[in-house]
Amino acid sequence: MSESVSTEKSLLEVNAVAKSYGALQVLTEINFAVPTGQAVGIVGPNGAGKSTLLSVINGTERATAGSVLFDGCDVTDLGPEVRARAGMGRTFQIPRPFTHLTVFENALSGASYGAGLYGKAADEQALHALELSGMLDLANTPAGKLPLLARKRLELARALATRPRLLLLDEIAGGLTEAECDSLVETIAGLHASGITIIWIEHVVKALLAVVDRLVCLASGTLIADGQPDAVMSSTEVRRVYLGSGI
Amino acid sequence: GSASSGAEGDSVIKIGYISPVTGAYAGFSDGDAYMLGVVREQFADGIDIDGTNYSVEILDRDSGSDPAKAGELAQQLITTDKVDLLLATSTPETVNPVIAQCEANATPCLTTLAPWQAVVFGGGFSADKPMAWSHHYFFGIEGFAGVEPSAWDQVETNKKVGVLWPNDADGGAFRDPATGYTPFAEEAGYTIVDPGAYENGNQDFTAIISKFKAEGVEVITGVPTPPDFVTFWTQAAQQGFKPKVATIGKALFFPATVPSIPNDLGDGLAFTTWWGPTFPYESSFDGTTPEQWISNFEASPDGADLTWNQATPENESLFEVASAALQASGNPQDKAAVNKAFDTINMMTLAGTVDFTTGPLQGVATIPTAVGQWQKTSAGEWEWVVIENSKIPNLPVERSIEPLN
Amino acid sequence: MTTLTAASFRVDRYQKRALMAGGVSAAIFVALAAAPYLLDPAITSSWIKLFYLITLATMWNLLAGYAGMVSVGQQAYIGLGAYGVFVFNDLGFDAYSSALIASIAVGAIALPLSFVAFRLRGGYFAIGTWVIAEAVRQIIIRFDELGAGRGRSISTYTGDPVFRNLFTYWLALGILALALIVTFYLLRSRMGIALQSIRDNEVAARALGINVSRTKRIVFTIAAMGASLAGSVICIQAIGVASPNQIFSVSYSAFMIFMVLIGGIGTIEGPIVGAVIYFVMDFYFSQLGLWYLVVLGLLAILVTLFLPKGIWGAIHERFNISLFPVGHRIVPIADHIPTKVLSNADV
Amino acid sequence: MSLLSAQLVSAGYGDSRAVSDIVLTLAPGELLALVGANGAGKSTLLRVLAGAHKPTSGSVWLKDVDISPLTDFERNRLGISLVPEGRRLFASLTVLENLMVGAGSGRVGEWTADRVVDTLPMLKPLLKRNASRLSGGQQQAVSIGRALMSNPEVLLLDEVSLGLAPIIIDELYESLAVVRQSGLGIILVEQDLSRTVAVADRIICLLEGHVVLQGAAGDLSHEQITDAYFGHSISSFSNPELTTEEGLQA
Amino acid sequence: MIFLNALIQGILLGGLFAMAALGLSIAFGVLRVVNLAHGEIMTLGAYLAYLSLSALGLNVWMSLLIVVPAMGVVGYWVQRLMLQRALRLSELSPLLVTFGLAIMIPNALVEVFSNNKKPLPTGDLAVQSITIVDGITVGVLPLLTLVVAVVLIAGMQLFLARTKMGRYMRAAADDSDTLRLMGIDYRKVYAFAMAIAFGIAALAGVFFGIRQGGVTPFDGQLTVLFAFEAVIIGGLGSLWGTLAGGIVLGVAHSLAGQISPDLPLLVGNLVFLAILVFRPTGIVRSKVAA
Ligand SMILES: Nc1ncnc2c1ncn2[C@@H]1O[C@H](COP(=O)(O)OP(=O)(O)OP(=O)(O)O)[C@@H](O)[C@H]1O
Ligand SMILES: Nc1ncnc2c1ncn2[C@@H]1O[C@H](COP(=O)(O)OP(=O)(O)OP(=O)(O)O)[C@@H](O)[C@H]1O
Ligand SMILES: [Mg+2]
Ligand SMILES: [Mg+2]
Repeated sequence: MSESVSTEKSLLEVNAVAKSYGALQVLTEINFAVPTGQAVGIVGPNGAGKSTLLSVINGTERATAGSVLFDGCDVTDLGPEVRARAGMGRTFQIPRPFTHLTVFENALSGASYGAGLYGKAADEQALHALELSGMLDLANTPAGKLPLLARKRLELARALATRPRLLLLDEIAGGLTEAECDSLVETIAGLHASGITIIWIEHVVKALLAVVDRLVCLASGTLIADGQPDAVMSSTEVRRVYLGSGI
Repeated sequence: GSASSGAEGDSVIKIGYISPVTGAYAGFSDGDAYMLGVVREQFADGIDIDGTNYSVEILDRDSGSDPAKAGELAQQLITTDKVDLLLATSTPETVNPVIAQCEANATPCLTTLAPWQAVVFGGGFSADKPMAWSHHYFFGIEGFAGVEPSAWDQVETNKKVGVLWPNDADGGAFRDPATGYTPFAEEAGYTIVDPGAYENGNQDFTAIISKFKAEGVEVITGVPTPPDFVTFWTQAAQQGFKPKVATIGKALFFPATVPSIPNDLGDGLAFTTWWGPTFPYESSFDGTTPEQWISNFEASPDGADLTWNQATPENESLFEVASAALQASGNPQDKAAVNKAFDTINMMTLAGTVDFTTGPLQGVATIPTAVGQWQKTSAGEWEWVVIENSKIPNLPVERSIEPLN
Repeated sequence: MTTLTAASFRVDRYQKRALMAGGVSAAIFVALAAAPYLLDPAITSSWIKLFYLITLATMWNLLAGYAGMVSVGQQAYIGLGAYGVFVFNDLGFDAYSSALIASIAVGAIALPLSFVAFRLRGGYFAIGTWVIAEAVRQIIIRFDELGAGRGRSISTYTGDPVFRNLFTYWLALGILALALIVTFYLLRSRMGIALQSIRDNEVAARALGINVSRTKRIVFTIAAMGASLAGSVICIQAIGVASPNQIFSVSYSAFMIFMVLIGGIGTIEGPIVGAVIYFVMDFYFSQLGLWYLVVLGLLAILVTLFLPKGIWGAIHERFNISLFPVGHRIVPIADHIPTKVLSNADV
Repeated sequence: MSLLSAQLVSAGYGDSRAVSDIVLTLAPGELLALVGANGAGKSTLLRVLAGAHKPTSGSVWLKDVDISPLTDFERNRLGISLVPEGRRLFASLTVLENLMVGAGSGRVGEWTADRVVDTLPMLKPLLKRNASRLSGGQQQAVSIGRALMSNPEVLLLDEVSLGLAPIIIDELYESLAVVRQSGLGIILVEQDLSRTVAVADRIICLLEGHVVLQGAAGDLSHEQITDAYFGHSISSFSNPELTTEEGLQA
Repeated sequence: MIFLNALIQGILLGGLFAMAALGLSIAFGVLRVVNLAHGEIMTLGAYLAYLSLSALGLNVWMSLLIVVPAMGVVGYWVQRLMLQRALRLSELSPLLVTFGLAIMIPNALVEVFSNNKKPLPTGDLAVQSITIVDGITVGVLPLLTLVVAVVLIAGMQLFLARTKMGRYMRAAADDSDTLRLMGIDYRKVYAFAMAIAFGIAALAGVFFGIRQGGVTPFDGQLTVLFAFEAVIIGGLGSLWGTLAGGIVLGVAHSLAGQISPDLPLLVGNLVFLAILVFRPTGIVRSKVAA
């Protein structure tokens, strides 16, 4: 599978990206490219810089050095809203719902702006996103009343509503029961099959492995492994810093 | 509203009275409860005009020291309550908006207790464009500038005068090169040192003090607000600035300011005054003299916790003048006639003579002023004495001014 | 549990109710516009204050309740609107057109000021806007033509008091109508969703493609223009500004906060209710002097603590009515889907 | 003697019920796992036990004392500590300060900041860092450490491994096993069934706020539990009295 | 020399601003309550001092022993009875509650004490000064104000950073519900913090009153904006920042006055805005809070 993918052009290119907060270096010289249509999983110890990398990709955080190319364009200096409209959808590890809006309106926000739709088309896109993430039954609930996991699902719904070409997921499977996790995996696999490029950070490795074509391991701000999921999983370094003996 | 005015409307005169009972300028009106009691008693039997007895209804309103509210109230009194005459008092903030509404709604209006320049020029009027429906009496800049230099003359100085003129209605009027204070002072041989307009609420007068020191200023005058003056005067003492004479308007109108200045620094401050116990005035209502007024006031329950001030009798005089004009009009419900009647007023009141026949401008009358000086008695009481009377010759002068030490 | 599909639902925007609200409002406005002919103009002219109070409350609510910008500096634009009347009046426009032109000028001033204000968030923003208002006042009083610290009056205005009051009345009413229409339309448009998203979480809003600063800037400018128009009305009604301190007074902001919170923040109806309450209280009780103010303060505290959603919020919660619906509701199309599937279906 | 018990506890939000008539007991040193689908009421139940959410009926007992009238902070001082869903760190405090605040109950015991850092070594380089500047997993670790700092007798852990790297989860469970030996009772909400079955003494399964299945971990099969998640086999466990009796004897 | 003098007077003025801002900084920076009634609390403190002067015959300094604790108690109960509830409702609620207080207090004061200034005499202290060199004299009272402000700020900073109670206060502002789960009744913590804020505000009010020779009911409205500016220039949550902010503001006023007397307030405001444009988090990055 990866052979067929590698011939395609890269949708996302991260070149020599570094990020630091004051003296604290969080990312050092990250280089990686994601071809269109690929599903990449990111694993790594806590605090490795995974979420930060996602933020740098979608523009929520500015890189201190390096550049980010999306669909061949340099987006390093563009804000997250521009990147969202260009086709990057993102979920936040710690959910950030619009608490006074209903679940539907949360999704509508993404559909109207990220996907740039108006009127009926926006409504339909938002409903579609709710269906995909299994939230239709909560559509009229104010997001502030949702419990934690429903908020995480709402993150997914909103990101999907922007009709992304590149979907950036940050720990969306944690806390799900097995059955729920299976259906989530099915959903993501479906999105992947429909051609959406996916970058997925997840500690529930099992879920990740069911979808991704490629696995990346980040530790202390650098890529320590990148490649076929099986290969990465069996790398001793990855086992040592991340997986432990358990799996 | 409309039903009641129809029934007995003919024999009732409605007078609106707007003053700042609350808010920043409430001090001007704190004796009004007593004053209105006295006035209502005077009007209890109504007034006879051309053989008809009219009962008098006084609608007193509180502007809250807020110009917007004052304007609103004036409009309400005119359009809803349909008053025959509006009175307003105390600072341009209350007076000007009331005049504006009266002018716009063609209703006669009588006002006092605001420098007349601030009222006339500040309200957009002039000699060419006089007030059509309003009459105002009070002293203006000449009330200060006409008497202060003769008080300064009583002390040997280098004739350099530092001024505290803030950027507000009063300060602006004082600073005006043509109609302001400077021409008077210069005529009397004094040089004005104006550091420039400062903002009310200024916390640091260092620059102004340095300028006064650098210029060798020996006389201070101005119209600062009470807190600003205390700040200035305290800082001046801290920074070693000691003028020989200080005549301060506005801030010292109120009897509470001087005793509050730290370390008895208020001792010897002088100020322009228009009323006090020894002033040779009497009420046209019943002949009450200032001295009687004060003792009545202090004995009444309404004046119990208060110290008398110069504003209350001034406010009272509005009703004396109004009553005289209504009588002179022949028909108190004919607004034009009432308005015209004011032009003929020349009378003695509790607050002195009001003379609209010889004012500086149409509709403006000035009242004379004197200069008083604060002193702390050996008993530790604060009191003030008259030290200059050139404009009110009948006023007894207690002594000449004592320089600040 | 049957799986739900998007196709079985449609989005209800309460079109019928919105249309009805529009119709009824239009009728009310026509009635109000005709009122001076039917009633004593003296009575109707006292409503001018009510109109500008509703305008102010509505605009502040748009700013704070929907866009999350809690400003205590709207008096900057009230004052500029009032002074704008002088400027354009002096240039030869009549007072009423000056009000409209001034609002455009104020919009042009508010836009660059937003760049300063938007550096700040939350409590910082509130204080920052207050300081901006102070600075604006301090700059205005440096102009002698504008009366410096003294204030000034309108040089040319309609001489006849009846007509002047009528024109001012219609101007105030027109501005009120405009403010309500703009707010209602804005909130029903897609920008309404954007605004509320920004209010609830800016970072997430940006990640969803919303141009946060542009959206906020638009609302900030509209609110400034609304305040400016209200300020012009205040100035025209008083035939001038008696004191710059008053027209730039922070108490305007205080009363806007009071009206909006008493009525119910984040609803269109709330500020109207709040403004009416404040107007009535002011009309009947302001002559009670200080006790009235003490009670006003107490009322503000009590309503905040015991009726936190305001009066309209409480009515809405209890009777579930909303006169100006701006929300979305998902309703099943096919009748075989049990309505119980959708919780809170009738929010 | 049971360490903690709940008697017919019901609770909800507004008009809606989240948990109904829950009966449960926790013995000293026991690890009780609470499982159920999203929205089953697990978090609500833990919050009721900790006193952070007011039940509509029922009572909660610590040893022989009815602690129902006590508030959350009073219960914490008696030794009940909750690691809340969603971490809830004090954002403007450093990691070390967060831990120190965790000791606010004033209970002394073996848990000190040093011991917590030994147990969760990833915290070591972070002690001086502001909690707002932590990654998700780091926050979770601090949240656990903070709860331990109060030297609890009952530890309530809500989705404790959420966001933690596998290696950390392993270490965490190892240390939980150690803590239990001192008689600490733990109620754990955990979605990873195989891990739950491996570590728990007993499992309680919630469905829409009701207990639908409970028993010793070893006695319950994977299928039984997953079925119970969705209510397929409610019938066989529908007698709460019976299961409660079993529970009490266990 | 004139410049140097202006600078020194500005720094002294800054001490006064900082003292006025300290209570606000605690309420605003630590507890996240935008206390619109801060100025009125100061005024109330000054009136209490006046009362102890006139009723008990104390001198101003002794009166502080009554005023500060008494206002502390007021703060404690205002927090427990009103702000506590408001804080749980929404971000705006405390703002409105304090706004209500800001309206009620001065008007009630007028009813009780009238508009007349009530004196707070300190003998000749208010006018004593030290001449450092010719042209530079330093008022004793401003100097004392600055010193007291610095001591208070240092003390509060240490208290917040080093003591258990200080930590709880900061934690309560972040997440009061969770603090309860740590066995701490945040309501008491919060109320205690507000008690400190009120006590210090009252102290500042007395100093302001002394400086102006007394107190009138609406004095607080003038000072509250300076206090807010000092807090924000300094940076939220940093008390040293508040001192720095006060001094920056004081120096801005003083130097602007050298150019023209109508500039101080305007320049102060512009400096405030400029600092926020270039450094929106304030000039001092807080060590205590983020
Ligand atoms: N605003 C910030 N200031 C300073 N340091 C930060 C900030 N945000 C994150 N960090 C630090 O950056 C590092 C990387 O954080 P990041 O959130 O990217 O980790 P992560 O790989 O997503 O971890 P996890 O799996 O726990 O979510 C962590 O050490 C964290 O403490
Ligand atoms: N703050 C709230 N307001 C209203 N309803 C709520 C709130 N929190 C939870 N609920 C509802 O209470 C029920 C139980 O929620 P709870 O969080 O206890 O479930 P849970 O089992 O912990 O689920 P999860 O696995 O999602 O954490 C759910 O139906 C949820 O929708
Ligand atoms: Mg992360
Ligand atoms: Mg939960």
